Amino acid sequence: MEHDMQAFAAEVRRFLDAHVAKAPDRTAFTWGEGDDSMAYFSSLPPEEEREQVRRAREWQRIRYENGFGWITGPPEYGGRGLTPVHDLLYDAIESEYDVADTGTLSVIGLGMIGPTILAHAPQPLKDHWLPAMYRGDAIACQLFSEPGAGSDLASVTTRAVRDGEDWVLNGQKVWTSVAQHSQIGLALTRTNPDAPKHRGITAFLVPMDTPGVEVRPLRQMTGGADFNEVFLTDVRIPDDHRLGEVDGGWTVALTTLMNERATVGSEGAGPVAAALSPDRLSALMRATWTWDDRALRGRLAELLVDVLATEHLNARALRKLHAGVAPGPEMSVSKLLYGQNLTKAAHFVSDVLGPRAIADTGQWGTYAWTELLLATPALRILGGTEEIMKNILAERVLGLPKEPVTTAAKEVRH
Amino acid sequence: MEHDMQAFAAEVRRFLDAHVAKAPDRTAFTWGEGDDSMAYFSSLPPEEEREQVRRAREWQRIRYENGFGWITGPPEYGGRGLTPVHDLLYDAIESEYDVADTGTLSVIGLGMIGPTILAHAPQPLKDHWLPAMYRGDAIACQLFSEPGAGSDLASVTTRAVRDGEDWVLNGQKVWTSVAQHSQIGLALTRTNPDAPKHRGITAFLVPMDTPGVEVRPLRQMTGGADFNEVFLTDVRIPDDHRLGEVDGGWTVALTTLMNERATVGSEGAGPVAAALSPDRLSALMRATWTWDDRALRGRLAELLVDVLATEHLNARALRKLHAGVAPGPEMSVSKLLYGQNLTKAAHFVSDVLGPRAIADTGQWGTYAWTELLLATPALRILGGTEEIMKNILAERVLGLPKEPVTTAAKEVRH
Amino acid sequence: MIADESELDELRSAVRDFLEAKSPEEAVRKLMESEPRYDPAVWAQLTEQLRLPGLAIPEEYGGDGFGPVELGVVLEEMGRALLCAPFFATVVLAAQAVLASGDAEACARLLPGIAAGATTATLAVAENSGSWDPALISARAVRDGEGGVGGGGGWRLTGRKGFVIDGTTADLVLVVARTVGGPSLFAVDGPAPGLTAESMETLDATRAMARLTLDAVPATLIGSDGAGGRIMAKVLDYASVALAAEQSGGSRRCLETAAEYARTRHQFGRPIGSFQAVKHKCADMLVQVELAEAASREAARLAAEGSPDYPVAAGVAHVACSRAYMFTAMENIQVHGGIGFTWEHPAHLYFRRAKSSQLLFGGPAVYSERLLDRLGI
Amino acid sequence: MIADESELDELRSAVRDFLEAKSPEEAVRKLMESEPRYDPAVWAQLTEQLRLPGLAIPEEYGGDGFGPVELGVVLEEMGRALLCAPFFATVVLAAQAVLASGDAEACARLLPGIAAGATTATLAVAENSGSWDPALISARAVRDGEGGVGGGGGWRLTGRKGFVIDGTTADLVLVVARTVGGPSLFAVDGPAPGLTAESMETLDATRAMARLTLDAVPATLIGSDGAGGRIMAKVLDYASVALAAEQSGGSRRCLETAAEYARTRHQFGRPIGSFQAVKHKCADMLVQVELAEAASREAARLAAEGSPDYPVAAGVAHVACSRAYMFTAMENIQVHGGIGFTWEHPAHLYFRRAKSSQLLFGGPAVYSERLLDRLGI
Repeated sequence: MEHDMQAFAAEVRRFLDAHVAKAPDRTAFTWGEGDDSMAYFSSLPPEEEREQVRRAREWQRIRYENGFGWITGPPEYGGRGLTPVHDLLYDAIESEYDVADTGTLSVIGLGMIGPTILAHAPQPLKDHWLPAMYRGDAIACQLFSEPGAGSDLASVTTRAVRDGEDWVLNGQKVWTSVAQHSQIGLALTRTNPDAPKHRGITAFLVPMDTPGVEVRPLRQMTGGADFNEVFLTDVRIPDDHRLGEVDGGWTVALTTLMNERATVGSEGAGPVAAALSPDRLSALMRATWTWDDRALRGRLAELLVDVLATEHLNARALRKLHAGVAPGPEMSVSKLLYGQNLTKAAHFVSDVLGPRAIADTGQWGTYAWTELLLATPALRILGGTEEIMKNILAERVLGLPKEPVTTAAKEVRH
Repeated sequence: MEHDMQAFAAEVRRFLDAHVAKAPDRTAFTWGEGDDSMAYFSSLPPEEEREQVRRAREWQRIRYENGFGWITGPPEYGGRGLTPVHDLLYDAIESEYDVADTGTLSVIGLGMIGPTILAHAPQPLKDHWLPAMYRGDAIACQLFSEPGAGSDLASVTTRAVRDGEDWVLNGQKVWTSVAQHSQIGLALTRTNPDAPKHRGITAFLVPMDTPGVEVRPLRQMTGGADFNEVFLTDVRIPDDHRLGEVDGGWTVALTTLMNERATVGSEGAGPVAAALSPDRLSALMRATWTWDDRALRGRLAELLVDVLATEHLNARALRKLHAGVAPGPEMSVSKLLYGQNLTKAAHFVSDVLGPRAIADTGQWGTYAWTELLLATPALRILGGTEEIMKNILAERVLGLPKEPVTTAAKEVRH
Repeated sequence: MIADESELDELRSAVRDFLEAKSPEEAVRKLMESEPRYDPAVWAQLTEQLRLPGLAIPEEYGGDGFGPVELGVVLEEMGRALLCAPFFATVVLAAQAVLASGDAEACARLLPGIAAGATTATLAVAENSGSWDPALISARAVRDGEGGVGGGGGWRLTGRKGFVIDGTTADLVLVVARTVGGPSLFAVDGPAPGLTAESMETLDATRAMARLTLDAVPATLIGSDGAGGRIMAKVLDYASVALAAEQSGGSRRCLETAAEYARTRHQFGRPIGSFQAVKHKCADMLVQVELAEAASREAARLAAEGSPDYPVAAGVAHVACSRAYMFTAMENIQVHGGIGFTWEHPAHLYFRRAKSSQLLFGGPAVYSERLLDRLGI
Repeated sequence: MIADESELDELRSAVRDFLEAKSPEEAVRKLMESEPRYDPAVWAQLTEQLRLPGLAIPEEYGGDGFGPVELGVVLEEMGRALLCAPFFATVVLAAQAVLASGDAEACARLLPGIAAGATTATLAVAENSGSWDPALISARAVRDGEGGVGGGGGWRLTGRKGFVIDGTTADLVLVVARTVGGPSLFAVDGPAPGLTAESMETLDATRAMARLTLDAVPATLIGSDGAGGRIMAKVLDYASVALAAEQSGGSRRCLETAAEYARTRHQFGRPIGSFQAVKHKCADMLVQVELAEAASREAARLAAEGSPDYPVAAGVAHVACSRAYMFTAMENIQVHGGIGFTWEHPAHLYFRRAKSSQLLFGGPAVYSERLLDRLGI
């Protein structure tokens, strides 16, 4: 097994070496030089965002043509037929290279919607959409959350009503990332309001250009708009766009949710890696004349222990991947720590900056940190709140019992 | 109202001035002089403990003879017939004086068991025990907790079986403080194992010299034994020692529990007040040559903010008492903070001490702190765990809903 | 004179009613993006209807002669409502600096206008780093006529100031600048020649800040030459207590908002407040808020009584309220989940205010040592 | 040479089986109150059956030539079991000090006895304050014959040492004392004339500590004169990693104990682990334990590989494991409630060990700066 993985890793490296350069060291920098942006959310101007999506599609096509477009997918749809461990290993190796950011395509569409289509869609939808998605032509989004259904997704109230061979959808979805770039969306709808709540849901694949689909940007507290609300008004979807059984959509949703996953070493990447770099943080302390403040130094040490120990956790998970072993709880722990470490870093830095964090003096690398600070609350909520993640860790890893089903809740569950 | 309270306060001060001296400033000290004990639990040698109980009884008798033995009690049992606010105000004023520590009598017996006897006992028991208790002659303990019934008291399994005019008790009680000094104990027993758990409990007043009552000291992690286990083996109690109805003991227990209360300003008193004194803590830092360590100084400041802000909370509650207003959530908050502040202080000090906290070098005022450190886990558990206290704060003060009754739990509740 | 509890309750409810009518969320959001960053009509009503600018100014200078306790009640309410107004800068920073100078002539000249709501004012202390350390003040004051500039008995100020609250709109700017005698306090007219003020971009748009450039600006000395350090220390204690009241009001609002949401938002067939994770989070918030409120109100009382414990209490209130506000503002968002970090939800306005208040006078990196200093440790 | 995962698993399970049989809780409690604080029979078996004393000693000195990774596995298990034995003092502190000296002659003379389990040893560094700062060492070494004491080519040591682990029972005591060349390492026989050792009362009775008084004790120089500071730094990094493994094992045991209790203890008709307050507490413990274990194992691996990242990783492991162990030991008691703070329950033994390990090499007051120093910050 370990031998197979080594061969696969070597093949990945050959492919990457042939097409792209190694990534520059993102933590290396010179104080005062270059862009001092610390944005967690991108919020690019529209034309730059379109260009970014174009480059993402292009790189995905190159992956696809070289057999890395869908590592775990079946060969009949252009997949490679390998294991999730291969997939994670590919990601880990690719993160060492300077490739286009394909998050727009991959996080939701290729990672979660693709496997759901494969498992539950009628054959014609699979034949059409799966190669299109993994070749980089089509982008997919997830029309799950609603204002009244956040952590508790099974409470969706968007209605779908049968009308001949079609269904008519009405409702509002929220927190839909990449909707503005998507060709298709996977929607959970309520088809039987009288059934227990998990049993009255049906899933549909919604072409985003269907009349009645309206995507509106949703502005978050940073000021940018990285998510959308999607309003569905008399949206007519043919029954052959249904995934799974009528009223059987919860099973479909579980497939999607089970494909949500952290990638190993996510802290190392992204524009905020600098926020956790010892060099960057100590340079900031020198620039603000707080370098010899032992109280701040003590807090810096505490923060760096979290950051470096998390890196060690990721390094060990990666070593397991190379040996062909699926990581254990390290990845869930790492995901939880990612948000916590960035939050601690943002508040530590604001204490280092003092007033310079509350009004822009123009000094390089100071007020720019507020972009990160304002993003930190989202890190504890997006992709599963801290509370939900702790439930999962305690229940799945430690085997602690679930909360008992309450009499009120029981009535509406299966 | 405020005027009445001022008159009462003046009367209290006249009484105290006539009998005892003002308390010395417990935070004043000279480094290296006197006893450096930091014990939260007393763990006195038996003869000293007996002497302490004797002095407590004596002071209670003086209070009683001067009309302060039972401030909220009815006059026919020697009470004063005033409000709980008067009672709290008395305590607060008395804490400024150097009086015998009457905790052995008052915390459980006078504070909780007395009001329960008053509310639920047959007349002859009231006539006999209430004056005896408030005069300082009789000490009472609470036979509630069991190994299997801690936070969830309604799960008691100590059996009481009817036998003619008597009941025969068998079972084990635990965490019984002052049992070794008590003349009576209030026991919760299971009399109907088939009823829902809150409805099969009966309460009895158990003379502690009844054959079959065995008190065994329970050693806690500090090494001392400040609690007891009480084993009940074929203990025969006449039915006229029953409180409340047969199977109606839960109501009796609620009376007892509702009389549990924090006293205002509890942090200011006791042998551990020094642990939270700015002077004492800064002297320790000087003695360990850590006085100029800004990292430790920063943590000292954080700790002192908690300590001093808690004092302000207590001062405001006390001012309300003087105005005849019952304090709001301040007292529950203060109780929670008491344990948290001492815990923080113990760990802060151990960081100041470093290795001196793990082995006794003989240096005054250093290793002695481990006595406090080892007591801190108990502070988060005794008298209601931190978790239970937070439930109470959130539900009673903020009006958050209780956890829904689960189907499993519902079966055994009323 | 300290108002009794029922008078304080009346004051609180009058101010709350006023702010609910005049500073609802929509008004705050509108002003956040306007210049000036406040509504002069509301400022006028605040004076006419409630006499708030003069509340804590001595009667001899045209005020109503109340003190920090009553002012604290007003600031708690303003903090709750995130009122956009030059109140803190004018009434707390500027008026207190003038009073702290002990300069009766300056008091008589400057305070009546403030008390009457006719003058808005501010205090310019910090420079590049935002520090309130007197040693770091480099703006210079020279006597008129010295160094060949101007003539007469006045002074000329030259230098830069930053983080000046409401600095682009104030009618009167009090400036700490260095003379040969050391840091000293000066009064400058808002539109004085040589003074330019530009807005700074701020984390918290409800509190406007400016960068001032002074180029031989004519100024009047307030108090004695070289007394600036002592005045700054007094103003800092007073302003810490006043800010603590604002923070305490804001943090209680965050707690109330979170608890209300926890009581009413249902997920998984239950109100989310019935889940212990949410319930205990709210209990933790309550503990922080109760501590903060006690620390803030007690510090105000000790200030009013002229107690020797007041400087320590001011430090305690500053730390306890900074911490409580930041904590409750963060956890309020967390209790709300996704909706809590949208632009449309008010939670982020409190988050921004909490962080900016925490750091306004230097933040944790300096306030711990300042407290220990007051404790003599 | 680093053993592969399956070999490490085998080693772990052999050590765990051995300790479950030989160091159950009853045995630990009995030894805690005995002198010596360990069972020589178990020590002999540990050598004969598992060859543990020689595990990480080079083959040329009679050991099996494994390194910190394998030693870490053993120490994790010893930490779990709270084994009372002179293993840490002998194999980690003393043997590593000798190896770090680079003195081949001393290695050849002293290590085979340790590897064979025949010699127990310890290292005496700290004095009154417990500090490992070389500048604070005041014990003196003079050449035999110097100052009129004795004769020949040896040395005489005079001074006091404290916090010496297993100091009353060690056959061999390595002592850092000051010569004119600076702190230097010396070997002293346990029963040497002029050496007295008395037990110190300790918070954690499973780790015996002694106070040593040296009065012109004959000693042999190990390594070069004045090399003590460098040796101490190397030993401290190594010992931090070794201690981290013990702490990581202990903290995982606390987590497992708490989770087991949370699964099985019922209150209010439910397992207490179904309450979110308990559930999230256990999740928080899990996060800390996973971080600690990763930090400890990764540091051992980097040490074995001779990586330049090893000193930083040693510091990270020391802090992460100290924190995780203290946290899990506290929260384990809290999850257990009342029973958790009785003498009879083992939870307090872990609490005591956690605190004593956290402070053994100085504690938070020094380890943060030590880590930043290793990071070059």
